Amino acid sequence: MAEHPLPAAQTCLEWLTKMNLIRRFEERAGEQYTRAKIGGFLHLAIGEEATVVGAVAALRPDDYMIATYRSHGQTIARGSDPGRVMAELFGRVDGLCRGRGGSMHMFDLEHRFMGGFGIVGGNLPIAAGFGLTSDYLGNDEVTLCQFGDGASNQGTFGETLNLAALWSLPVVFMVTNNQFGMGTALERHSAQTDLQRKGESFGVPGMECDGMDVVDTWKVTSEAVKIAREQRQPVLVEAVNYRFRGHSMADPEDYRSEAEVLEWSKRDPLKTFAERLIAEGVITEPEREAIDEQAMATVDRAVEFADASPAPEPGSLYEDIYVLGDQVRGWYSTDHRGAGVRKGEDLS
Amino acid sequence: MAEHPLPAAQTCLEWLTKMNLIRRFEERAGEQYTRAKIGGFLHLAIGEEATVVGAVAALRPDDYMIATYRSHGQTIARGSDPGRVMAELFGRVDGLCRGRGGSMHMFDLEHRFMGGFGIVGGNLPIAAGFGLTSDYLGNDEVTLCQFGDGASNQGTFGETLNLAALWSLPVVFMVTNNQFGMGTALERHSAQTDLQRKGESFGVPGMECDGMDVVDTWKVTSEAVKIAREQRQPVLVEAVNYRFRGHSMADPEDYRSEAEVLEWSKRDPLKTFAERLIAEGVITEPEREAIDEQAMATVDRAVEFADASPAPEPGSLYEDIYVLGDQVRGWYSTDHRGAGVRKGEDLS
Amino acid sequence: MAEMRYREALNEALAEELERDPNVYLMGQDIGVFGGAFKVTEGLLERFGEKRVRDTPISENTIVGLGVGSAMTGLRPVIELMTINFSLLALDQIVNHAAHIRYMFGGQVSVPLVIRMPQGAGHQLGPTHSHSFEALYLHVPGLLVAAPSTPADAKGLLKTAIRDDNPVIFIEHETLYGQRGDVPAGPDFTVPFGQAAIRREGTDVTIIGISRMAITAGLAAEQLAGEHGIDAEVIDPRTLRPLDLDTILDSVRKTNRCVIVEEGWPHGGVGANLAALIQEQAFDYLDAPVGRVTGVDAPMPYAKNLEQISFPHEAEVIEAVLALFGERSVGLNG
Amino acid sequence: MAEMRYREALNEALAEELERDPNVYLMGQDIGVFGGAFKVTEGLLERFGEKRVRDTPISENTIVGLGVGSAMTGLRPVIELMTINFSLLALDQIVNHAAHIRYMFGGQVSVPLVIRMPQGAGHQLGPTHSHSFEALYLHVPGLLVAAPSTPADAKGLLKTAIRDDNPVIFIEHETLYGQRGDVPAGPDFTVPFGQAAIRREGTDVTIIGISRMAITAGLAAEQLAGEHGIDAEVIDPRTLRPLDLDTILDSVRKTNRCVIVEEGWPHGGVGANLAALIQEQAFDYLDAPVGRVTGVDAPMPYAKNLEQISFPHEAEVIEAVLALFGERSVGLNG
Ligand SMILES: Cc1ncc(C[n+]2csc(CCOP(=O)(O)OP(=O)(O)O)c2C)c(N)n1
Ligand SMILES: Cc1ncc(C[n+]2csc(CCOP(=O)(O)OP(=O)(O)O)c2C)c(N)n1
Ligand SMILES: [Mg+2]
Ligand SMILES: [Mg+2]
Repeated sequence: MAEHPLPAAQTCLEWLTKMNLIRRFEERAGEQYTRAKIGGFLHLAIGEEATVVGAVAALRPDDYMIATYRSHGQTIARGSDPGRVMAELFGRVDGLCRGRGGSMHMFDLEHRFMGGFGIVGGNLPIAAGFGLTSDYLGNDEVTLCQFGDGASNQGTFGETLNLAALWSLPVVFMVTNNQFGMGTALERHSAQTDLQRKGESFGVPGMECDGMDVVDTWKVTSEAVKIAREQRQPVLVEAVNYRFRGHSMADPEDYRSEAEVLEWSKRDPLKTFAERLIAEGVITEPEREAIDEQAMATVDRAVEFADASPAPEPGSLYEDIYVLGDQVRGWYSTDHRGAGVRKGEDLS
Repeated sequence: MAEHPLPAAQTCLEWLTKMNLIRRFEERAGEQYTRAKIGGFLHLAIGEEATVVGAVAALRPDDYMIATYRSHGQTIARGSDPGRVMAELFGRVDGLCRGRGGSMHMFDLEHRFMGGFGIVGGNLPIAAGFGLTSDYLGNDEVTLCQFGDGASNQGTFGETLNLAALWSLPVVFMVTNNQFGMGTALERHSAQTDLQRKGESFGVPGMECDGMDVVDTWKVTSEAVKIAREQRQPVLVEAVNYRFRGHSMADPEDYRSEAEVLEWSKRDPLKTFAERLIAEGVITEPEREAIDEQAMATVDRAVEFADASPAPEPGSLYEDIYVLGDQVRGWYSTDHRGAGVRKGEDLS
Repeated sequence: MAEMRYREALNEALAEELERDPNVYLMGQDIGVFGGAFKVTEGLLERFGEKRVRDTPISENTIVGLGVGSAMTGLRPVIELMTINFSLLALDQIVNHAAHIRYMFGGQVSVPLVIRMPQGAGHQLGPTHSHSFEALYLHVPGLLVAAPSTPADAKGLLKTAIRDDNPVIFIEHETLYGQRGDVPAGPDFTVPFGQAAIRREGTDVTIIGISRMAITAGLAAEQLAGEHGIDAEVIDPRTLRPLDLDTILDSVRKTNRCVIVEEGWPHGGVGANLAALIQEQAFDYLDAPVGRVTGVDAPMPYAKNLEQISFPHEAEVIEAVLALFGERSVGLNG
Repeated sequence: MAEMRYREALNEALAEELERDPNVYLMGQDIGVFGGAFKVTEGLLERFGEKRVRDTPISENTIVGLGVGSAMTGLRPVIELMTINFSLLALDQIVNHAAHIRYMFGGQVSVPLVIRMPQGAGHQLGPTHSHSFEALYLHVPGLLVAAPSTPADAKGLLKTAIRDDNPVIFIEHETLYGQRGDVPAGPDFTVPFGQAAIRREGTDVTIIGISRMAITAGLAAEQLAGEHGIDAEVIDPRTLRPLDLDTILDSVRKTNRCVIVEEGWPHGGVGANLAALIQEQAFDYLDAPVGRVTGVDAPMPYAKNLEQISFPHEAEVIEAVLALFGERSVGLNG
């Protein structure tokens, strides 16, 4: 991939700021996890910030974005308040999902970040559904669906690509090839390792971008989004990148060598982009430091916000299971709160 | 596809005899269905006999064959007694599956006809499992898995092709493209209509054969089987054919024109093969008639056999749910036979 | 009132709702050009066009997921899965997404989705095509589950399902499609969820019939009255989530005896759930254990004679009711 | 006897059976190089090689189907699904094929397949990762279902499962992997299916605990004895298919009271099934309705405080038992 000229200074600054914020946010989330402020699984995408920010940069605010259980960055990049993302990680009431979803299930309707899906491959059909809505309503919105190299082996991959192609749905499928599905290396899980070609069976054209380079990711994704928007058809984009951390916090990483990680870390997307901006005179070193300090401060505030947010009320446990209305007023349940049956309508 | 020279006369005769028998068998099954001797769904493959017989001819007796709910022909071609196939259709105790499976679920372990699967796409993973066994045990058996054009849209298609390629499993996947999944035409259900290319995403090479020509089907399948057997890798073969009857017995066939059916019926695989054998002097017209009479007689006997076979004993209802043994002696159940719980061990 | 078949009542419900709300659309295998495997959607493609009536490839899990995605963003999909058997392929999308998205995303979106599918035995479709799966779906919080047994309920409940903002599992029955019955006229007719129908009033025993078994229960009740002098109350819950337990308990408190009739497997079936609830809530009113009449604990065999003894008929319901009037404690292997 | 963790007991069972029978092989996501998401298979790839310990792509439905095919032709696959949540993707192959192939093909083949998978809440994994699905599997004829709660049972039942010729759903629990317990030594130790374990003898009430809840039930029983003078008998059914109903009924006929504790959803859960069976078979012996303590009827929330109140602890078990000794009929919304 050729190195592209930089976009406008303002844009570069914005991207660097976002990538920097996401990096610092995730580092801090990792820390908070070790302090048991965060529970469950925490999948960090450190090393994948260019893929996140470059891809999101190719979207309009009214486009839909959907991703996986590894999507703190996507949520923030789409515009969610980092405090609310952190509060979600803390399982607090001010979390984006009221503490219901946690790290794996972020969602922000306002910014059309449509989740955060814990089932590998489960988000592809849903992305096609967004595309169908846009098509049905005659809008020119595009849906960007990110998923992993491992997810490309799920049945939903073939089913969804076929349907999207058949029905001309405006969806960009982006496989973020970070070389592993958990501890299983690409060549041990996928017969086709050139993932941009994995849409061929379904007539879905493929493209590849350097997922370690925010400019290339943005360029290629923009092209794909343009095709989807204007030609009303799905496109598959492979973003080649690498995660620097373990799959989740509990990963001893025995499946890869330190040398390999080191090699890839030379291409750290945040570092290389910042260096390029400095080298090309877009920013100065002190400006870069200021950006980083600002990121740290934002993350500090996010942690403070999350910490100050209360845990959800126990009484909220039964809220939002159903939309209650005239027809459906409630339901019955027996549960651990002791013998006896409870009527849902009495609870909400 | 170029017309291939005919194989040895004996072989030709055998194929014609089989195709003829299958045709007459299915016609008779259709008749018996309208007389309510057969219940459930009856999916006839009239028009697809060349695909069936040509493909089976490419196999050794110890190879595995697996197909769909449309597989009377496959069962017979593999060597099952037509009487037992008909008895299965009649739901009788001498049916291949003791009357448990019916038309959609044929099975004959002795002839390694491994079913008869009612779930569209459900047989592909199972075929890969046979391939795994052969590989694991170090045998050079090959598995031939037939499924429809419609089935190629199921998630199991992509999942299985990927796995078979990744693990180098000796499986020939044959998509029998009869132009429709029920009433949905190929181009309305599959974005990729050149089905031999539908393995590309998974690096599985494709071939096409004329499924209306038994010789071509045999040639191409033999080549695929050879690759699978010797190179230990999966191959995808598209057999292009056409079903002359409705999807099942209750199909008004509004989704296609009579003209289209007529056009295809000019290529009737039984008729064209017989005519060629006569034209090339392999058989004479009277011999052809004798073959047909013999087929009719076999089918007559099959119907007689089926009709004479008793319905399964009511007491057999609970047999074969489990392999009972030392560890698992039975189970509990309540059922329609009246109030109270029954212990499985008392029933078997 | 107009007399029509169950199939026609469903067709009318679909047509009326397609007419009423431009964001309602139908999707499923062979529902368009073919008119539906059971002809429920016949004529709708011609009337509403390809945008509203969509034939899909055979990709159950993705069809449901696609429906979920479109429901999250403003449409109101009504999906037909050809039969409930194939819904196992889509269970991940149904449970992990359709049922839970609203909850896990903190109430930011809803999933107004209907999945229609027929179930049941009787047509000799054998082991892969004859399941009854009410029990599987009523287990899942976040879903609503309807199982109409009459043309009127078929129409009225389907319209309610389509208008409701929750994901609804709408279970039809293959052998009911041809049944006729009176259906109230007019596009405003709906049947609310969570209201059981008392099909027959009675004082001696409560018989609860699920899906088609509501009809079997009704026939059994007539025989019990005529031949045994037992006056049975017959209840069709109509929806299993929400469940109208009040009506059931009121009846059992009056009759003091209860039998539940269902077509599915006994272990962990609908009957088990209702029996557990009833004995919890009406223990002191019960003169005998709550009885269950279920399909047999076996895959569904193809052979006609075996299939027929694999699901309940009137005779077994009568036997179960009579047992409640015999010895109070029904013996093991009784 | 050796003390070991539940995880180690499972590992030992797998190693011994791999050793014993060359046709036993393991397959699953990240069970090899990674050593298993919960480290159950650690070291087995190194010891038995890639042929016997196979890392798979993320393709649940096909992995199970592949296992079924290989089981039909002579191998004995032991599949690990990373958690039970993902088994919904494979349910078609599990029900329509693994469970029914033997029956529908007239007994010509068997499917000696084990599917191991952990379930349960407690680690804040949220709505898509915390399901408990015993109820779903016990519903299906053709399957066997085990749910061990101790290291000894984990090992003994897993060995039995691998040696059995039927498809076995083997349900582990995420929060039990680190639990220690004594395990009888030697490769011949097995635990038979269909034999419940009486964890504590008692005369006043029978508490039945499923999977991890057997432990919660035991702890509650100690408190009941110490603080309330109630002598509870605690039963762990260990396998839900086959079910050792005799042991359960003998106990209930002695204690006259019963509470079932499970982690899953209440509607159509294990508890419902057992309550239905018990009231059917021991109606005259019951002094109070069979009680149930279950997970709440909601998706599993992530927040720690909400998660903790979403599944049963000792306090709720005690409350439910005390209720049986209070008013006999427990009121609605009581
Ligand atoms: C259906 C399903 N199967 C298995 C898992 C467990 N799991 C979580 S992440 C993961 C690996 C996914 O790899 P990939 O798609 O490459 O995404 P990455 O984690 O590398 O971003 C697995 C197997 C799951 N969450 N869902
Ligand atoms: C999972 C599943 N979905 C739907 C069906 C209903 N069904 C039976 S056959 C069929 C069409 C299959 O078409 P194709 O694969 O082309 O095979 P053909 O019938 O043409 O031989 C459908 C939709 C089914 N049996 N299984
Ligand atoms: Mg990856
Ligand atoms: Mg076809």
